[in-house]
Amino acid sequence: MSGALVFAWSGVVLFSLGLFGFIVHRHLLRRLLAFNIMGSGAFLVLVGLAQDGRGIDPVPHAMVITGIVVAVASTALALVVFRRWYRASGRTDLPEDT
Amino acid sequence: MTGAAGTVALLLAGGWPLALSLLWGVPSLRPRVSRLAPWAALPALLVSLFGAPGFTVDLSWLLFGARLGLTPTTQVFLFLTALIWTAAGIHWRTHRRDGDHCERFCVLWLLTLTGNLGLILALDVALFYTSFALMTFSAYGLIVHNGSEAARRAGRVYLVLGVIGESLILIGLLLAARATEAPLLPMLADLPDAIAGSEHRDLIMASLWLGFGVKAGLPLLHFSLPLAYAESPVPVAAALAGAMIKAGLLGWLVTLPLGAAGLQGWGWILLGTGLFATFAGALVGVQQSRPQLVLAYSSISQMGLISVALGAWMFEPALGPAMAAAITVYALHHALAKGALFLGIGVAHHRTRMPVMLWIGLAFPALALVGLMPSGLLAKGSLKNFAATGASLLDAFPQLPTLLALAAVGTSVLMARHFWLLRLDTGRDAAPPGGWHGWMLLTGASVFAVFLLPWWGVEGHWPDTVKSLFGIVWPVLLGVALSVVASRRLQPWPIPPGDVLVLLTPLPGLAVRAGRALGVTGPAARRLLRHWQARALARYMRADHRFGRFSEHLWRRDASLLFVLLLALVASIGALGFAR
Amino acid sequence: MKPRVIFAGLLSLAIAGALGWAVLERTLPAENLPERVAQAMPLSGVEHPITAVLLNFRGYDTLLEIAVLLLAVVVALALREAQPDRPERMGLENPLLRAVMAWLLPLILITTGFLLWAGAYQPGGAFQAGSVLAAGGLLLRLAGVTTAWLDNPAVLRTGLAMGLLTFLAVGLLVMLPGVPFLTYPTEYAGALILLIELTLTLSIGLTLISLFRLTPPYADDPEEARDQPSSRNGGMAS
Amino acid sequence: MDWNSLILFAVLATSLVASAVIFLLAESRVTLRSTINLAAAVLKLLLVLWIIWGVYQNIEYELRFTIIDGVDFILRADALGIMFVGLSSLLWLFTTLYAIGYLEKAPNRSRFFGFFSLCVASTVGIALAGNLFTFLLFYELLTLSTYPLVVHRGTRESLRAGQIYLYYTLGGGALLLFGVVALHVLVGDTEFIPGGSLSGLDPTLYPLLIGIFLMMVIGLGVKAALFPLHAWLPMAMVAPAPVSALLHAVAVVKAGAFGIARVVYDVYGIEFAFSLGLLGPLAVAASITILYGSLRALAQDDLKKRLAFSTISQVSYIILGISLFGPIGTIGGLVHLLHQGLMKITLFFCAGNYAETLGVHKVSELDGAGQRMPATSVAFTLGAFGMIGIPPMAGFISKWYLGIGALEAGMNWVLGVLIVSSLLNAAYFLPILYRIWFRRRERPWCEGKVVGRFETPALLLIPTLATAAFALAAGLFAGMPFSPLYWAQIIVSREYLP
Amino acid sequence: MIGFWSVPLLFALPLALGIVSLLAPPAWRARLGLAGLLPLLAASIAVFAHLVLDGPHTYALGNWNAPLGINLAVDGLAAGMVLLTAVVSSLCAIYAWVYLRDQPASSSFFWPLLWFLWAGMNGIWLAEDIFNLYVGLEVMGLAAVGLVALKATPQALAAAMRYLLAALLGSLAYLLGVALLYASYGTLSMAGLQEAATADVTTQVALALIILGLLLKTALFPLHAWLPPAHGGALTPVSALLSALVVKGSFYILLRIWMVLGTEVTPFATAQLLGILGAGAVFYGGWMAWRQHHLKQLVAYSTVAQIGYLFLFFPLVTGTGPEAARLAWDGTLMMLIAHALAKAALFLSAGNLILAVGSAHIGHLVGISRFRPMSLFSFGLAGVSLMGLPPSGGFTGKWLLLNSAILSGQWWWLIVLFLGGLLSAAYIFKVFRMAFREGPQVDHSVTPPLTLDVTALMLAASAILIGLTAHLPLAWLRIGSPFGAG
Repeated sequence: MSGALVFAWSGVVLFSLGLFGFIVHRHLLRRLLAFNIMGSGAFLVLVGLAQDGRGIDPVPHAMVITGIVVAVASTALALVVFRRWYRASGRTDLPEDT
Repeated sequence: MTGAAGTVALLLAGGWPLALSLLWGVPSLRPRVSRLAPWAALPALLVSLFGAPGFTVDLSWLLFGARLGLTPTTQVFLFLTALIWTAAGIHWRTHRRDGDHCERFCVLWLLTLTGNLGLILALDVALFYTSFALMTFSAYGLIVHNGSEAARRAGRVYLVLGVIGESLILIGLLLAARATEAPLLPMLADLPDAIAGSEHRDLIMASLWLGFGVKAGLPLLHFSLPLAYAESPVPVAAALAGAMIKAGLLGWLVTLPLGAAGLQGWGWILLGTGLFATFAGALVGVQQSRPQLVLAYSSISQMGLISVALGAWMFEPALGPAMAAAITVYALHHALAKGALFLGIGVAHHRTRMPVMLWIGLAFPALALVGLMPSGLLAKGSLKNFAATGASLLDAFPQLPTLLALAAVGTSVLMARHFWLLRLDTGRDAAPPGGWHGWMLLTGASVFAVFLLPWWGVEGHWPDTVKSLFGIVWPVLLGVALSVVASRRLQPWPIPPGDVLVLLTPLPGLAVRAGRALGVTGPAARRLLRHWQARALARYMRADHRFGRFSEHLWRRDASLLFVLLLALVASIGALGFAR
Repeated sequence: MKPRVIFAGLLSLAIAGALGWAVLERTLPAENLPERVAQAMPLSGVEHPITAVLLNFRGYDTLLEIAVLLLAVVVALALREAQPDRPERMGLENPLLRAVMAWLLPLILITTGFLLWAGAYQPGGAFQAGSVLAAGGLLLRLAGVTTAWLDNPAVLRTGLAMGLLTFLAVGLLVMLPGVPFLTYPTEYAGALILLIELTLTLSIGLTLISLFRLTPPYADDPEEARDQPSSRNGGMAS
Repeated sequence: MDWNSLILFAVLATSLVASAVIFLLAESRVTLRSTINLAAAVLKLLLVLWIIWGVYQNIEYELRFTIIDGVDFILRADALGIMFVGLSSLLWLFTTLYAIGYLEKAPNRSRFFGFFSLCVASTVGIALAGNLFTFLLFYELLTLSTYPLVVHRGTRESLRAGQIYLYYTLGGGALLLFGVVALHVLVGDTEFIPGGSLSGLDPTLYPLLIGIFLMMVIGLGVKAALFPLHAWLPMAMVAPAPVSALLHAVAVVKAGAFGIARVVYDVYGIEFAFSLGLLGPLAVAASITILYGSLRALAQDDLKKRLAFSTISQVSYIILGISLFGPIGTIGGLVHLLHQGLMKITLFFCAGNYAETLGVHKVSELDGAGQRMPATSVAFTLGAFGMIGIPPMAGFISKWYLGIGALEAGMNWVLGVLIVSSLLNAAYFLPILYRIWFRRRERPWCEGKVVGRFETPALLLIPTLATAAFALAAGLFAGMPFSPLYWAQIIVSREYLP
Repeated sequence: MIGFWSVPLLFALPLALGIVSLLAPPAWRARLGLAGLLPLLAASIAVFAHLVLDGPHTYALGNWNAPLGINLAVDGLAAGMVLLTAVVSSLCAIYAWVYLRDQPASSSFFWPLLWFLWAGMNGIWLAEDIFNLYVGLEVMGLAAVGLVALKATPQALAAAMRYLLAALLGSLAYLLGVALLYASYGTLSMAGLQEAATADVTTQVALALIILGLLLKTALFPLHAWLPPAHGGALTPVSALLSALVVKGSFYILLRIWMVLGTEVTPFATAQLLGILGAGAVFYGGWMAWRQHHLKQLVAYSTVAQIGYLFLFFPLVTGTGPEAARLAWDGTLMMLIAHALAKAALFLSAGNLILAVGSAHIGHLVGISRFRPMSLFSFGLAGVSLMGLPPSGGFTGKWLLLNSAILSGQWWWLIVLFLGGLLSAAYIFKVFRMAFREGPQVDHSVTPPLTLDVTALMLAASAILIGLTAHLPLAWLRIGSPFGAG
């Protein structure tokens, strides 16, 4: 294990943790947070694996930025929908999930 | 008779009644058609008198390709058929009553006639069979014309036997046709040789013998005859007993390989059944209580005699020419005489101003039948002719002449019984006197028609010795004597018409008897019968319903079986595919 | 509850294991993309490789990414129109915040500008700048400063759309000489990218602000909301 | 694309276009709809006659285009196909006439006639199909277009019948599909060629070929109502009389039988099929069906049900003929395809007439119907006699050829089957005739419909009499050129002497 | 040449239209939408014609070639999907134009969302870069979520939320796979990946993640739970779009990536597993569809089932002979196209029926065949294709798949195709049974505008026609495919 991959490793751990949370939790806000943790994990893997000692690779960085924007947009959209759902139904989780 | 005129004549002979029956379909023409209907057989009569054997008409468009024509034998049959139908038609016209279902009767009459004539004129198998079937099924309508319960029963029996007979004939014809050169266009003339050479010879002969036997009153297949003759209108009975019974005989004549070698076994069978029919017919006939029934059993008995002749022919092919002539002569003689007797019953029912003339007229055909008139003489003479040529037959069966003589005793007794019963019936009907024309025509013909035979080239054998004449006369005398004694001393057994039928269906028969014994009247017994029949039918229907439910459930529920089938198939195919 | 936790744990562990294995077994690529980037840098019009990748080499990705962002606002707009909110009651009556805002706002704007400009040479760029801008906007909102112009739909939407629109327009316009989409002419590349970044910054900022504003206010109690017959769609549901 | 292919297309299009136009017509446009229907039927009949004349002179008619690589859509008029087309278009005309009269003032007529025409179009397509793929195409189309006809009444019972009809036909269709695909994989596009195209295959494939044959015959046997795949047929009797007539006489059951003929003659080749030992079991299956159908018919009191079981029995005559190895048996089977159609449609028309005019559905209620409706009853009698096989009706011709063919093929037991079946046929038809003609009705008739000059509306009577006349003529004039028998002989001469 | 120019228009035009329609007042959005259809259709046709005439080509965006830049690949499959999208979306748009008149004003946001969706889909069809596919997937996914949520009822919101969560999870799994692939091969271009691909663990894990993510987005059984509420609960034209096209987006990516990596990298068992999942989808989806009482839910479950057919592609193409693989390719694409057309038609006609009777309950359709034959007819035509009965695209696809299955000796898929066909018949005819039952004698139903019926009918008819003329589209689709231009 090379030390350069530490980001990648933490990314793996974050992703798995996020996945665990995403499945276990029912509260939509928590699930969104878990999703964001997963996303961070994925981004870390993306960037971390690029550190292969051949110098900085700008492409993963650009990809991560794009990914972050997409994640932000998705999260925002999810929040909007969640709040609307909460307002309409008074629930914080999805009906069939209990 | 050649060319166009001959073609037209032959076509008219069979086609004229058919055309009339089609014209009947036009409502406005119906009265005219029913006026013409009695004369529908006239063209055929003329053809039979003036036509020449050997001339044929090919109708390639009809069925598989039909062929019409005459042979010496069929010419005689055509004559007797046409004559009887004409006479019966005349009789019917003069005795018709208002309120009859005249219209249906008329068209069925014409169709039956078409069939009867067609089967005689046909030279090919298809048209022969077609005509035969047409006759069989149309005649059903004539038999049940009265609409009474008894008539319907008679019709039912007739129809069931008819259908079975048709099927048997079809089997025989199919197998025989297969053996001919051209199985799709077989000619009747080819059949005997083909049958003799076929691997299924015995099967074919059995089917044809039994199949035509239904019409020809073969013992054990005969029971439709008495029922039908007794219940159908008089002219129909005359046609049935005179003409249609001969259609069965004609069927035997044209299909069976009579002259082929190696048919001794069949000869014995025919001889045996013929003799059995002769005596059984006479014995059962004298017990009957209605003239029609007596005549019917007489017919069975007489057909038994013809059957004996056929058997003799088969037994010894050398007898061929003599027997052929004998059978033809006997057929003509018996048909005309029987027709006359039946019409006579119709005439006798009516009041008349000339009872003496009536009785003299009535006596003619009866005397002819027992052999005391020229026609009877010729017929008996021809029949007993085998003594001259058929030595081997007599060697094998020396009692045959005696038995034939005894048969004549039976005939005499039957005739006596007939007159006895007829005497009781005479003038019972209050109806005004009907026409005698038809009856007189047949009566005359029954005596003198045999003289026409040389015209067709059929040479009968006159009894030429005193011994043979005596051989004809003594049974008659004995019969008359027996009758006189019997009428004083004996009570007839109540053998119901359709004797064997009752035995064949013992339960209903027993029920009727038991009912009678307990004083239950006929209708009540019949009701009981019908109840049982209905129960049986209902049970069958219930069983069918259950089975249907079961099977449909099995096959239908989500078509699950289909799927199973499919899966098995697909799996097997897959397995096969992999196996290779 | 229990089985799900076990399932989730097992799944997470499995994924973690598989990922770990994959990371361990990773072989170095034969393709050396950074080198290609470095070689193409002179033609990109900017000097920072990430910006070059983002806005030039892989500008198409960015274009779509902006579309995603805009999409989120569109949905939010649509939902608000279908489920109208009551007038906003947001804003803290906090004088301190207001006072600090007066100081902070210029700083935020300057930071925004710097991030935008820096993007060409060092880490930074439109999204970063836009985020900071949005943060400023949010603070203003929290301070209760009314931003009436943001409620004007036409203005708001134009602002939202401007970035993407400019991006698209530039991408299409450069095609005129007969080159593919988004092929900046080398000499104008820097300027065009800056133009795009500028508009993008504004749009991103606005987008984030509007997304914040378009969620139903916290005070909207679900019970009340369901009682009030505001939702026209409610009647349609069957 | 020359005239000869266009005319094939036109034959198909006459009913397709009619169907499309009728679908679009409003319910109330009765006259226009009837006119279109009849015009299309007449036009189609004329075109078919034209083609028949052409086929007689050995002119090639073919329409072909590619669907996917290696699979063509082929329409081709050969002697066998055009015979079936001729039957369908002739009976379409009569059935249309009949249906117009039958459904007078009934609801949903646009739908009915639309699907009716579609059904005929698919039948024609089946007949003209030049390869298995095209056949399959129209075969399934037939299933779809007949379903709405079966459930036309919309009652619970008819819907159930429709459902069962679907279970069977779709299942069968899927089996057929598998067989066709498997064959396609083995030998490529399987065009219908006289004498078949499979005999040259490697003997190791024979077990596979047998399996495929089995699948296809089961698939086709569903429509041909081969025992034990027949259960849908009696149930489908809930449909209106013209539908039953069409289903039974022309479209559905015949499509199955025709398909089996195609598979045996033009895909496998009769000699090859014989050498694979496939024909014997087929004959046995057909015989079982013949007897089973007759036995079941015996117990039915519902007139149409009795006729339905009779159909099950009679259609297997065709299959029996096909499975007899030898030209004469083949003629018997093929000619029965036409004959049974003519006779059975007559019987169903009559049943419809009784039901419509007198409200009589059961055999036991038919007493004396002959007096009230003589013309219909005459037609019924002719049809029934034909079914029994009494000469000179058409049925006799078939039976005669089947019998001789069976003997020729060395299957003498078939003769027994034929005879027993005839007896059974007589046993369930003659009592009906007896009731119609020789019994009297005690109560007055409760007449269902206002009738005109005749015993029943002219539109119901004329087609009935016409088909009855055809059934009679087909037997009586079997020896004439262009009679069914003549045409079957042409087919066989081309099939056996390629 | 026009085709070449048209390529960027395929995504630029809908994006621009989306923005413009966002800016336009609600009343104008529909009109603008209709006006925009024409150039977009023209561009799609131009691209397709260009492909047919000149063969496959790549389009280097920004003139930067892969792996540095992003390439767009125009081959038969991509162009075909573009055209299919254009046709289906146009008809759905025309339908929506009429349909949305009676909906609340907020539903005019349908238009910008539609354009974004269209742009996202076209982006996916054309993409040759796996990261670009991720972004495209997000555009399409979020637009789709927005469309589902458009109704703003609690049910719709819940469905949208569920859909969104599934989509996000799927995207992340996909992204992680992309990250691993990039780390191993240093390129994002599919062509580059195909050259370099080796069967090592990293690649396999990456592929597994990508497959998992895409399965979730494609709603393959047993990951399908989000689909029925989302598709069944949305506005009718939205349901049609989602079922016809959107689920195909992720399947398309899977197909592409499988052709790039799958056949070499994955073990035989994976392909079989995908096939088995597909079979499960066919059975489960069909069964559930048959049990539904809500018309649109029935159609939605039918989508679950039909997706299963598409997944038979993988076992049939992996480790089989070239001929079987080619047949499987043709068959799957035929299925895909036929399903797109037929399902859109089915949803639209179901919408018409619901409009007519005013209820989505199947039991309320009693007797409708008498009064609304047109709507029912479209439903039936589309159903024919779904059941795989001839003559229809569904049948042709089934035929090809059957051929392929037999040729490759994998006869067990026959059973899937067989039972699947019967199950679809069961649920289609369930509707028909109701419709044919005799109901009220008086017409109480509403007459839907003619446009609605006509668009549904056009889609259904094209689903039928495509089956009859299948060799042309298939030949075109094969241009530039791994199986050679046949």
